[in-house]
Amino acid sequence: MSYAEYLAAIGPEIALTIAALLVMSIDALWPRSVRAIPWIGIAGLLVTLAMLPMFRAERVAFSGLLVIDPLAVLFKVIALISVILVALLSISHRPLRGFHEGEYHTLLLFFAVGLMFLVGAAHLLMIYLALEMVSLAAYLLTGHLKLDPRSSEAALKYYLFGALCSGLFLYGASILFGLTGTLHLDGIAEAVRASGLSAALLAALVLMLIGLGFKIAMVPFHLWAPDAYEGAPTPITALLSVASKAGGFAVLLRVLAVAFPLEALDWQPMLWVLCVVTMSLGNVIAVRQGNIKRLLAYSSIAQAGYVLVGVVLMRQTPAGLPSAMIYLIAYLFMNIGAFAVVIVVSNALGSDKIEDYRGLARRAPLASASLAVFLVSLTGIPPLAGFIGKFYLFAATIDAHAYWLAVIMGVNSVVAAFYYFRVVRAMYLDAGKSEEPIGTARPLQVAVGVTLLGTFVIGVWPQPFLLFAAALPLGF
Amino acid sequence: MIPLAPFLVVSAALVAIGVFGALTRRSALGILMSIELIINAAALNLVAFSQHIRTSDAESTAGQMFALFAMAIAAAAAAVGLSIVICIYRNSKTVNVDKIDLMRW
Amino acid sequence: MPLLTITTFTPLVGLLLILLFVDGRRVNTVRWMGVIFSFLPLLLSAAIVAVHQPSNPDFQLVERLSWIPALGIEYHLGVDGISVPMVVLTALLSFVAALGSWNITDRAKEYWIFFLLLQVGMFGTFVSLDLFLFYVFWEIVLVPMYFLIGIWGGPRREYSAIKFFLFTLVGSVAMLIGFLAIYFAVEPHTFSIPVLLGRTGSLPHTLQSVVFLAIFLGFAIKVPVVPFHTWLPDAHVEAPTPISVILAGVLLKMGTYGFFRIGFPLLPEGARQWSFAFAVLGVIGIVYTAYVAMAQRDFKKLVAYSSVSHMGFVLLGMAGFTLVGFSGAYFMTVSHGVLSGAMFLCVGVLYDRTHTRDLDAFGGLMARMPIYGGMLILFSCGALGLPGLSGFVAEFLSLLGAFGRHPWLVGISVLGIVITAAFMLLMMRRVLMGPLNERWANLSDISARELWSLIPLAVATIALGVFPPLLMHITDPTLARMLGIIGFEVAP
Amino acid sequence: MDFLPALIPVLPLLAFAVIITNGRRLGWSACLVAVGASLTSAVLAALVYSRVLLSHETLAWSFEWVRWGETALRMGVRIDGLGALMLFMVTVVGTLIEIYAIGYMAGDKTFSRFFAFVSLFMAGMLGLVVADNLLLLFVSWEIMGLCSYFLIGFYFHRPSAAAAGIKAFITTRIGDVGLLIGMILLWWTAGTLRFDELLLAVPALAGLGDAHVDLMLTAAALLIFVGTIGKSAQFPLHVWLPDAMEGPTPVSALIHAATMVAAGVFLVARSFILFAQFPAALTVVAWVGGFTALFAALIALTQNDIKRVLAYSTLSQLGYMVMALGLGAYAAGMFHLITHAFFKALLFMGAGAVIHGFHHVQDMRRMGGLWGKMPWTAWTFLVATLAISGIPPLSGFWSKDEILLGAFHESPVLWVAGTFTAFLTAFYMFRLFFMTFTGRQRDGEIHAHESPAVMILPLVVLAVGAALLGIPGSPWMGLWVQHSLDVPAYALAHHHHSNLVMGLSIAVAVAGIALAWLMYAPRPTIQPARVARAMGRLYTLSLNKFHIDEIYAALIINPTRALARGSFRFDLGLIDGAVNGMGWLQRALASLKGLFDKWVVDGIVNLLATIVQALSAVFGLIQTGRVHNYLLLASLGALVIACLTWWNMG
Repeated sequence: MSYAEYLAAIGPEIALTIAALLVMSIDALWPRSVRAIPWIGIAGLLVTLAMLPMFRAERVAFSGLLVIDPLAVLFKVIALISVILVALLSISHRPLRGFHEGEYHTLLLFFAVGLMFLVGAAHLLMIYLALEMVSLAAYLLTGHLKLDPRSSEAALKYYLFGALCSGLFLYGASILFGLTGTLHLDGIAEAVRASGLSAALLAALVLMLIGLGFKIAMVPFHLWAPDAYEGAPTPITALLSVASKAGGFAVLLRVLAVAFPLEALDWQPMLWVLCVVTMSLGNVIAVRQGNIKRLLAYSSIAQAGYVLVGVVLMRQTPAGLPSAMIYLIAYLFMNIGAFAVVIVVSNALGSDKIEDYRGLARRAPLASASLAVFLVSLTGIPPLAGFIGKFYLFAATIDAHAYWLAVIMGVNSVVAAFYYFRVVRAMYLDAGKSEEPIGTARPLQVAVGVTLLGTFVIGVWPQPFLLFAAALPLGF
Repeated sequence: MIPLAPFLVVSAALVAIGVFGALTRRSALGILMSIELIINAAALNLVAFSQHIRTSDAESTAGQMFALFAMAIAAAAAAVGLSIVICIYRNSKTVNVDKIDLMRW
Repeated sequence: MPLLTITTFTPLVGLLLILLFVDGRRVNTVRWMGVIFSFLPLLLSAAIVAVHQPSNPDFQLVERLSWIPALGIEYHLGVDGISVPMVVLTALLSFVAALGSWNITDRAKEYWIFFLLLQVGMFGTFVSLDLFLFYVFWEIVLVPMYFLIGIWGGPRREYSAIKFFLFTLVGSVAMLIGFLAIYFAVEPHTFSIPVLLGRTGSLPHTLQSVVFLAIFLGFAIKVPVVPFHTWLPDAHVEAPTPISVILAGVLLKMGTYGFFRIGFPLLPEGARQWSFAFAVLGVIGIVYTAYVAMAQRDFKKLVAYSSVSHMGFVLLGMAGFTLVGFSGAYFMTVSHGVLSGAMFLCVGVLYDRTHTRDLDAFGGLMARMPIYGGMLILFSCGALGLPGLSGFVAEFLSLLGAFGRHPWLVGISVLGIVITAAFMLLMMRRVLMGPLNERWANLSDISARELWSLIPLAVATIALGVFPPLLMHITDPTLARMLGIIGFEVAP
Repeated sequence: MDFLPALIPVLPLLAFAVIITNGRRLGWSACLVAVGASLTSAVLAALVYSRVLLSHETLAWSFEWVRWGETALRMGVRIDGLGALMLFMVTVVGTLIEIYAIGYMAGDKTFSRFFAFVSLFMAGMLGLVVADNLLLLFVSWEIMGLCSYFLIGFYFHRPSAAAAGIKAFITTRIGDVGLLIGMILLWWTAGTLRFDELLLAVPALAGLGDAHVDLMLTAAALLIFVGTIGKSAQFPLHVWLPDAMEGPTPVSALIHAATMVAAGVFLVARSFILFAQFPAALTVVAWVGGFTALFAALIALTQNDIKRVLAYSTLSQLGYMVMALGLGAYAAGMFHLITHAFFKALLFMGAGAVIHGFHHVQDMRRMGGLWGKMPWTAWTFLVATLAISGIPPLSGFWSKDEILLGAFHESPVLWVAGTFTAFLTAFYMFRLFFMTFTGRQRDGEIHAHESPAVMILPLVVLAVGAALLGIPGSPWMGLWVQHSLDVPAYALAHHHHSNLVMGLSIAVAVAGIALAWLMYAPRPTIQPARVARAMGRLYTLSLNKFHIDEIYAALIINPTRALARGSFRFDLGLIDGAVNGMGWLQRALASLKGLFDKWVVDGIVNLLATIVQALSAVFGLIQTGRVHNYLLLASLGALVIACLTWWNMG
């Protein structure tokens, strides 16, 4: 593998690593220039994002360890955009200001690098490696606010749960290696097709599913999410709910679509059950949440359930995979936007209780309007991004004649409307205690602006995004 | 050459102990140790398989390589885990996992 | 000249202007812009009527632009016999409601933004010819309505706002599933209604009846049909007057328009199989809600229940599968829009002066407010189906059309007419007749502004009542063609 | 010039529009507009019916109202013999009553509104008469119903008037709804609603001999008759007419004596082709008419309010007309309708003059000896009373005799009932006459005075009419009126004259008058009080109108209100739900640690919301905050998944 090929394969990753190291060294050498660090990080991310189109050519790198294909590129784009937005959010998040920002942004960049490797990994070792890299960075970021007991408690729970799951994932991978004799996903697929169904194979799949289920916070491996999301600093909550979840989905898709062919082991009924349970449990529990971050945590669990619908129907309808992709893209903008406004409010009021959101419409018209737009889009009302995602998912279910799934999804979206509108009601319909307006920091305005723009554009003109998502050949 | 079965049995036992330990130990450090056990069990498994099963020559050493990586990552994970436990101790003066339930419902 | 796009999006232009350039505190400018941008669509709808030739039944003023080729979705607008009157009704009632919301001053800017957004959704629904576009506009109406009821409503406004929202959401989810089922059932997958018109008739009957059921749920909640009607009284009682005029006058019509545009033409066999259930629900709607209306203490709830009862006639008329029946059902849609809109305005006029809606609190107002009394009597007579006004023509034609297929149900539904007459007269007596309640000794009669918002509606009711071909010559060619597709019952 | 008849109803309509829009400006002169309009239409009508009656031709003019594909609805006017006669009666009586009303209503501050509604009523009635199809007839029918509602409830500040108005409108509405269904049934079976087309279609359909079609047509006929029962206040829907006396007297004279109540009879006459084909329908009509006549006469015996007596007498006379039609004596029925309109209008206006002079007291027991004080009223009243009692040569005798003749040949039972009713009619009319005009004035301090000339003039004209109108229909002029009705071939041939019937009816009338003289003359030989005690229960029964109102209240009105309240509670309870309704569910679920928040819980609709809340609370509990539970649940979950998939795979 000549250096040219290295560069061709992981050019963007390398650039981002350099940026990360740069940020780390600046923080170490010029402590005074701490204000500039975040912007350098963002610049690095933007450069990497810009490089991505040049590195789109399909190829297998490092003898099968990494693969560059439309799925990987799409997820890299999602990962980078979400990390950029999170970095923007972190700049003006008050508790984070002046609290080891250097380490924070370095970890963030390494998190992004790990994610880029994760989505491209086609080899069990690479998957485990990238999974760990991402998780470790995430644990540290969640516990970043050392002095706040909630943040460290969140980190602990997240760590313990995550470590156990990745341990089991490793054990599953080892069994799989034992069964198939290879670590390459496609190699595994042939071996599995040849050997057919066996208890060990099922055990391996379930164990690996634990690891991946943890990543995308799928029920029953979601228990860490509400506490972690509530405890972690809000930008990191956004990061966990979007970026790491997207990474988890990328790996899940690759493992299920490549390594476990349906004819050998029909994982669809199992995933069907998990998807329905995730969706329903997430929505139902969210109904009575008093804290907006916990509410958004459960809502993001439910959204994972919706994306799973696309994954479940992946094999039965050509619309399956693209619908999952478009939903993830829409979800990215809606969710991070919502968290951005949560930061604006917590910066001003210092609380995440929904009661404190009362009368927000009069105090911060722009912020509350955009939160309302994000929540309405999460409910799936046109002409916003959420609707396009949900519509395409419904199309997939109907095309795959999974009518029951459509009905369940319908009921779920109605229950979801119930709690999304409790927040909207608090903001618009209830009277607030005080009237003095709330300002928003410049980077936050940018973040909210970008996400708002994303939500409207995908909603009104989804064509480019659909083409982008539909470019994924099923078999990849 | 020791046949494959004993290795698998030992590895399965180790995993069982690890999971049991994780579920019952009250102290966070105890859980950390049991998770280490699970990872090592998996590494053992990998090494055993890499020795006994027929693999293409390209991947003959894949198992050992994976085991090595697993150990490295286990170390990293342990470091991160310990730092988080220290934070918890500094904030809430306890590592007893059942007492750390500030956030619930 | 894309007339339809301009009509649909004029309110959006107004909305953006208000949003960006007008400061919330200058209530007067906001109000004036709101009224002006509600008046423009009225002129445009007049232009549409002028351009539209009633004789040729197929779609006119068609605008077609590919929007999401990946899913075969187009931005496809067009009008025909049954959408032109709806556009005119929407424009008229929006303008009247705009006049009616003149004295809403707190958070006026937000009010007008939501009000104009509502209009965009309503116009869009009546002119779109693509199922996806129809669904998008259908849902756009939901959110502004939630805020309009929620923020400016009565005491229990939050509850009725979220109830309205969830009810309609359940309906629209079912409808979405129905649309997608149609989309995938037809071979070259398409959402465009003109293409589907010819083709879906031949789909297997079982599929048609199941899909019709899903779509029926969506529209039935909006119409509303009896078991799904409980959101209406709450929404009406709590909504501010101009909004309940729009709610009763236009939003209910979106449900019935859905049946005319999508329900019956696209799924003829499905509709035929469910026709008896349809008629039974209609009759229950007429008789049951008439009885409930009779027991009402609250003036607005009485009018709300009476409008559910009138919508029962639409169902009955359509279930007859005759041209007379369809023509009568459509006539009722328009006539009810005018009448219920006017009735709610009357309730509003009284509420603005007395701040109570309890019928027993009034009495002998005829002496103090003769002009208002006259107007209320005129509209109540229209509502109870007095010949010479539009209500009678609609009821008579609907019953006539439905008689062929469901004679006994028509017989029972007639009981509803008697009960409607009873509670309307009791209402009139409680409000206008009897000794003058001294609390209202110094009530002022109806103001010029309120009167001028009622007069167009009065003229419309009388004109439609005396000379129904005014509306029928527009709708009947289209209904005849639609029934040609469905294969209609032998009309006498 | 054949669209002339169409103008007749339009003129009063225009008058209505003019008066209602600028009532204040017109003030008193509103009556001139109204009377002017009705006079011009009377003249127009005269032109029309003179041409029709003399040259036996039928004027018709129609335009296309609504068209669907090939079926079209044509609207227009058609004047035949029947129409001409009705036109004559309505215009003459209507105009006279309007003139009378100028005097009667003078000084009332809502003067213009009264004339507005009277003009609208005239438009409705004339529209009914000239209509060439059932639909236009139904439209005018309902407009008249509305005017009767407004005019009965004219003194709206009186709660009793408002209640009477509603009672009238709803009872007639029940009838109208029957007519509506009849029309629809007719449209679906005969395919048309136009009278000329019905004349051809119905016999053809009846000729087919198809049992189903016959059943349908008989049902249509009976349903149309239900409309007549409602409007012409036949039993059982007669309850509203006596209460309609709450309205001002000119209203009672015009609407509840002469024209509107006769509209029901006119409707049966107009669609007589339908009834004649089916004897079953005819017998029903006859018996309902006969029974109402007798029933109303019995009640009239004991009433003490002067207008109530006249109201029941109208009921009875209408019963006569309906019976006549039912017996096939089509011409006799219509002739009686015309004559009755004249003398009943006169009776009401006479009573009005009495009430007007007696300062709005209507109780006969306080009157007496008004002959001296109100000579003109008394004389005209006497002529009308003689006419209604059937004393020759006045008009009442000839028309009633024709009916009894028909009854004599068709069904003896009805003939006996008819004759007995004639006796009762004579008795209670003269009881009224003697109590009001002869003897001493029982209530001393009210000093009555004669009515102004503008009220007396109409009385005199009508008195002349009541006296002489009988002649054209009598054998002396060869039954000119009956023949001019171009009696349709299918109606029964005119019976040859029978002296027995005529003699008996005169004898009965004289006996009635004698009995009344004995009981109520200035020096009564038979004390009415003793007779009342002797009759005992019968007397009290008749006095409170056989308790029909109470029966209806118990059987129909209260249950409807209860049903309304019940369905509202049902609507709230089951579908929408009041809080208490959900009490037991709340207690059951409340045990799960404080589940419900401030949402109003109601009904099935919100039961779902409650369940979601409950589930949310339950599942929320699994988030205990302790890592151990999480890890435990996670591994249990993994185990469950593995087993399930294995079981599913296996």
